Amino acid sequence: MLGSGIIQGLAVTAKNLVGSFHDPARFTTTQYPEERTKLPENYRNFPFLVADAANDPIGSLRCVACQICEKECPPQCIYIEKSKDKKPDAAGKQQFFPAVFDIDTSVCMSCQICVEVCPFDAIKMDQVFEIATPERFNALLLDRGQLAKPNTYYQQIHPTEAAEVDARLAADRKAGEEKAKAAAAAAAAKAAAAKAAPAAPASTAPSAPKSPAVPGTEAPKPPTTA
Amino acid sequence: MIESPSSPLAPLAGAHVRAVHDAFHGDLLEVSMGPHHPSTHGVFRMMVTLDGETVVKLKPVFGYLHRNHEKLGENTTYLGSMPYTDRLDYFCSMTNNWAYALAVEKLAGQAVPDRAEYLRVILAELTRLLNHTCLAGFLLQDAGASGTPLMYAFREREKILDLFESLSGSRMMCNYQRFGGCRVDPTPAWFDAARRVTEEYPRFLDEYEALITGNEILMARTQGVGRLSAALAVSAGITGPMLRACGVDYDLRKAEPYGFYSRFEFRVPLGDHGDTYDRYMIRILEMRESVKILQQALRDIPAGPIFDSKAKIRAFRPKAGEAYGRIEGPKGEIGFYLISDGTGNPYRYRIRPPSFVNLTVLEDMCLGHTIADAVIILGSIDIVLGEVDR
Amino acid sequence: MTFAFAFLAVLMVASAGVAMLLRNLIHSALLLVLSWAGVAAFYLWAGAQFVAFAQLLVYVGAISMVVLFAVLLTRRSAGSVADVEPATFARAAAGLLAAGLVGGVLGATMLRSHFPTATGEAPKISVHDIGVDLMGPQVAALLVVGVILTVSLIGAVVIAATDPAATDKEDKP
Amino acid sequence: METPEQIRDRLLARFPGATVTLVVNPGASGQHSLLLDPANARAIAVFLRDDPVLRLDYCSNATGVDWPEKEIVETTKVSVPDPAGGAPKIVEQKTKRIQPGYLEAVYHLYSMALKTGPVIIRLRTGNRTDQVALPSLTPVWRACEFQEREIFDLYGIVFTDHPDLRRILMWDEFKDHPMRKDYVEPDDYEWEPTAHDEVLVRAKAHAAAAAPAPVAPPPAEAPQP
Amino acid sequence: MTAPAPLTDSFLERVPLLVRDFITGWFPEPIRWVVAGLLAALTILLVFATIFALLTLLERKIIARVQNRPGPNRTGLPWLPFTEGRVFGLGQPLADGIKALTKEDIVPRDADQVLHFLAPVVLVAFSLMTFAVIPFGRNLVSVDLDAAVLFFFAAGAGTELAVFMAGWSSHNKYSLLAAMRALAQLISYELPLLLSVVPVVMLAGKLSTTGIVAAQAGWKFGFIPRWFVLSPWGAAGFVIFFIAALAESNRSPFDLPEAESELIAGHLTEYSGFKYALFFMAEYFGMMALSGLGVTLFLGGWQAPLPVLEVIPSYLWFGAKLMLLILLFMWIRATLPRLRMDQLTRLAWKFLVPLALINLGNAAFWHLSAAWPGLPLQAVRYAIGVAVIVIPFFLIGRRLSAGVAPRTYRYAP
Repeated sequence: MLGSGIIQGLAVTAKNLVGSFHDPARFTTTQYPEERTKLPENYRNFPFLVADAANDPIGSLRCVACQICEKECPPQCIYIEKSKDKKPDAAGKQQFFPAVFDIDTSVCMSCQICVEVCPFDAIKMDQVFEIATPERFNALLLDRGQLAKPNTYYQQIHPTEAAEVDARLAADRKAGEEKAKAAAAAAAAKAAAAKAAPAAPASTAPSAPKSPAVPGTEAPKPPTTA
Repeated sequence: MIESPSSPLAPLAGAHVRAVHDAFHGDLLEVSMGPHHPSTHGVFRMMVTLDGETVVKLKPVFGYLHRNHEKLGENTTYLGSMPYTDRLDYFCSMTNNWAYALAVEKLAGQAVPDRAEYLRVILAELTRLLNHTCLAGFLLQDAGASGTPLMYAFREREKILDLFESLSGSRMMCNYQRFGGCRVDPTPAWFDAARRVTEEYPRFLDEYEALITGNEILMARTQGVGRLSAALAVSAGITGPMLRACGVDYDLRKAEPYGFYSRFEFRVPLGDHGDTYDRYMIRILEMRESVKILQQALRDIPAGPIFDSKAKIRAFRPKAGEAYGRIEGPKGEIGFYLISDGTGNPYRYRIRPPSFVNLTVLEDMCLGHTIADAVIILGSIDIVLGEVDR
Repeated sequence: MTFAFAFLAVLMVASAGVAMLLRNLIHSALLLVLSWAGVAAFYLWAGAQFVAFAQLLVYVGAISMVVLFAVLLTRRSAGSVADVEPATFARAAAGLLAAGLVGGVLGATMLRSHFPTATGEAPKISVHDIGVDLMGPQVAALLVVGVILTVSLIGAVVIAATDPAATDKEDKP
Repeated sequence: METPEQIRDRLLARFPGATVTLVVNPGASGQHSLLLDPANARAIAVFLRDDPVLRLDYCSNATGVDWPEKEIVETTKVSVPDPAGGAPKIVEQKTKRIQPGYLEAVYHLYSMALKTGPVIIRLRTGNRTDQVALPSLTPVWRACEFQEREIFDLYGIVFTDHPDLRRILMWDEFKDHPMRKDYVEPDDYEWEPTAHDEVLVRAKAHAAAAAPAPVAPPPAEAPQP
Repeated sequence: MTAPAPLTDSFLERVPLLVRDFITGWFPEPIRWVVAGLLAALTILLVFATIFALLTLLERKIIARVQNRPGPNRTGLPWLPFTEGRVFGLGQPLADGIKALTKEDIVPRDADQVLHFLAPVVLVAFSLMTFAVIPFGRNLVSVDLDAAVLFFFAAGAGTELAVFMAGWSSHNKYSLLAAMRALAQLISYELPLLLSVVPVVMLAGKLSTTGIVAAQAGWKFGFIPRWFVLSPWGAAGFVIFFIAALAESNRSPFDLPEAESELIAGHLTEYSGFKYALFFMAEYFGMMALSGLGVTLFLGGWQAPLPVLEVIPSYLWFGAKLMLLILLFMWIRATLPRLRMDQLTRLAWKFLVPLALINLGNAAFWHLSAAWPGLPLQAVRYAIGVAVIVIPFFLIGRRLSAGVAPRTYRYAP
């Protein structure tokens, strides 16, 4: 009869009114500053540079200024200036490092493509969202110092992902050392052979131990599992 | 059987338009609704000419949100455009990603593993659920309910967005699909959460329909309002729920099965009147079908890789050629037309947005109705300006 | 009590007079409504509650709306100031003449008839008595008024609801 | 569903005057298209829509594509007889050829009645400057109305007897066509904190153009209107 | 007045009279009745202004709770101890009031200054006058007029005038259009409102509200109160009265004039600052006055539902029933969408007015058949009463909602 639909609708709103007092499913508001919802582990906001040593973040940056992320970044908000000299990285190999590494967070849209294309796991996504600043230009331009954060912080915000990355880096480093040991052993054996046959022409110096396998830009990085 | 209409642009002035309208009478009221009007779903403007209350002429004006997305696509790499597709129809970022990935895979002949195909179907159907729920909420908001159905819609939408956030990292800007699969493999905990949401959804839909579908005031406001004939709909390229509300049986998931849709058993609801009430009801029934698809997909998703071994993330250069890929998005058929010249950037990157084409018949539907109806008819088309203006 | 009487009399006459002189048609219509409210207050002062509230309901509620709608619908120009013709000498003379004649007739009748001197307190009549009286001796007048009102209402509805197509025909040049 | 070749042959048979050529799509998608000549494009379109076999009643997508002048260097192998009577030598001759540019409108047609796949037709303009008119297909498929207005707006193809050919995305007073390859952006430069590459070049130009103010830190400079 | 039973004459019942006599005692004899009148006016203004403030908060809280969110709870009264400033949103009305006072009051340049200022004043004045005749308690009626109900509607008629003045004086095309729509709505719902009150006056035999409440005194079989709403014509009359009251105070399904999806804020577009708050307050006063009248006419005014409950003072009963009706207003606002203009007037003229006329006949039958002896005959009388109103309800209802029905849908083969 006329009006039964309206009465049915009123019943639904009444059920919700009463439900919102006792049924948690019908009361969805969290009072933000006091109560906070737990962020899911995959949550991503602005990127940050991973540094191996906590005490000297800028010195121990993993980034080798290869500028792949600068080229791939869709809104072009990363600006890198490669340093002239080199410094030893975690595996002891001489690598460049970024003299200037700026990210303009007013342009960055947190799409994490830089993380995906970085072959050195040097840049990861952060979980900060309370970063409002009064000043419109310079405060949003984060330089190397503000971006560098230690690996321990990375393990804290993305635990499983960090564990995977660390395991892979450790495995690479071990493989690198074994290759270096094997190369050193081979060099030693060759040197011994050269000594055994002094007349033989000096064999060409063994090629420098191949640097730890820099995963070619071609090989796809296995996708990170959540 | 769809007979071809005579020239579709037969003079629009029907009986409802008073015969004599010349400067002498001068009683026509020119109203500009938008772009700051509270009920135009974004920066959209309608130049409406009123004869008293009835709409006599209605010219949509848009382009306020135009940022030339397609030129951007030509200046960035294939991968670089993927996060921009989230910003097209910002309600359904997963289906936008899938449409773009499908087109590029068709362009490069790239294979996709089974698990990734299942994941894509699950995420697309979840997007369809949240889009149709929000549509019903906005339709009631235009009809004047003080936001109650909209709040229920957003309560349910939050549950689905939590799933997207825990999977892809961001609620609305997921940037999740890649050419040849997906980016992140969900954990078993994620699948349990997804199953819980899918089980609870029919209960929410029943309560939602009890509040809205039988409501006499809504039926009076929407039945017989904004009627669209099947012939005009097909000729005007209308797609999605709006087309099926006119009784035309054309759903890409059935008409041209892409992905793994042929493996799932679901039905396509059709309306008979093609008015605003049918467009609302078709979306409600489609949600129930989406829940069925989700249950089947979540039940038998296989293990295995989610990213094709030969696929490349960076330095992706498809051979020269062109391809047009399209999928059944929640708002209609969203298509991507790509021309590649062998370099890393696409030579031509074109999006066929559903709401942009569906707006073609806005004037035909609003003629003869009052201005209050024009607001509801616009709401029933379900437009999002990010996609209309590109 | 005389102060209240004087105040009401001045209120009624002044508002009606100013209503005539104003150029803004809407202002004069609203001042007319004020004078009707004055009449209602006058009834209250005289102790006739039922008539006062009926006057307030009918005049201030309904007839003021009719007057305002009439003012709005008849004028083409959107301006609120009515295009009143300038007051020429001939018009003023004609106006005064008419006022003089009407005043003379009224004055004569009032002087000749004699009113019984007010006997102190006005009779205490309850609404019930009015009802009984209306339904008793006055029922014929009540029914006639009822019929007239219904006929006029139906006539208005018929005129308003004629098929718009019909009016189109006359519009076509 | 007929292959593009069969459709072309039927069209040629049916419309003797028309030139319908097959444009092969080298990509993996295998979606070849038919190039129609603008003169009787509309007649062919009406036939495609009303033909009982094809019934292409739904025009899904109408796109504009800009092909600017291209310098094609063809290397042809020519055998040059050796003046000394020896064996003729194969010599590669490079001939430079300027292929004239043109604007193109691509239509993807589907059949909702028969649920059959895309038939793609292409219309090309004379050149990119004055002969930019093409017959509008809106009277055949109403779906092209907004999309052809967008092609006119962003590419500059003038569609003859389109019901309402106005700019749809850009504002009406806008002069140029932004999607053309040779479009030059207006110099509405705004100060950007991490200017690099071409933005850096524009930043330096503007810094130089601005009065040589005392070397104040750049952000103080008001962004140009 | 019959000899008051001991319960109904308890100290709490007589408190208002004692207070009044105590205060008027300070003044010399001749101006004592003026002070009594002023005292009544002052208390009504104070009481209903605070109720208005609390109602705005209550409405926002209820609509929020219906939508599963907490509603305003941030504004607080910092100087309150150990609540660290947040008192469940009770600070909200205070904050709104201060905001309304401090907001700039913009008047359009070529608006009609006099009328623009006068409109809210007239509106609030007339809607406050309607409170004069509502009996809040046994001894709590400010003016016991003989033609009280007529006075109520006479005062209510002023609101139309104010709406027109607001719409016209804003010199804005859309506010004039919206004012015309608001007037059409107010006028077309005045008729069902009056027609639903006529049966009550007919059966109570008098126009004075205290008389009507007295007519609903007493209990049948000891526990069924003789309220008019419990009789068939009374229930129908109450429903029609409530729907018309919704329309008169521009509330939910009929809030067309301020429909934000059409003409933005209707005739209030050009008002801001305190004048806008006045319009807002007048709408709430109108709602409270109509609910008060509804309680007086149909729900037995300040009568207690059971004899044993008479110990609770009568004005508390009136307050409870008033709050019940106001909650019903808010509940409907939280749920229902809005009617279109032509549907709204069609509902009034083609549905409510005929039903109200039929209800008039129904009440006449009820009155004449009051003397039927014996219980079965009374049951037959009740059944006839119900049938006389329900059958036309279905007939007219079906014709009104002819083209509108829930639909079934087919699926693609």
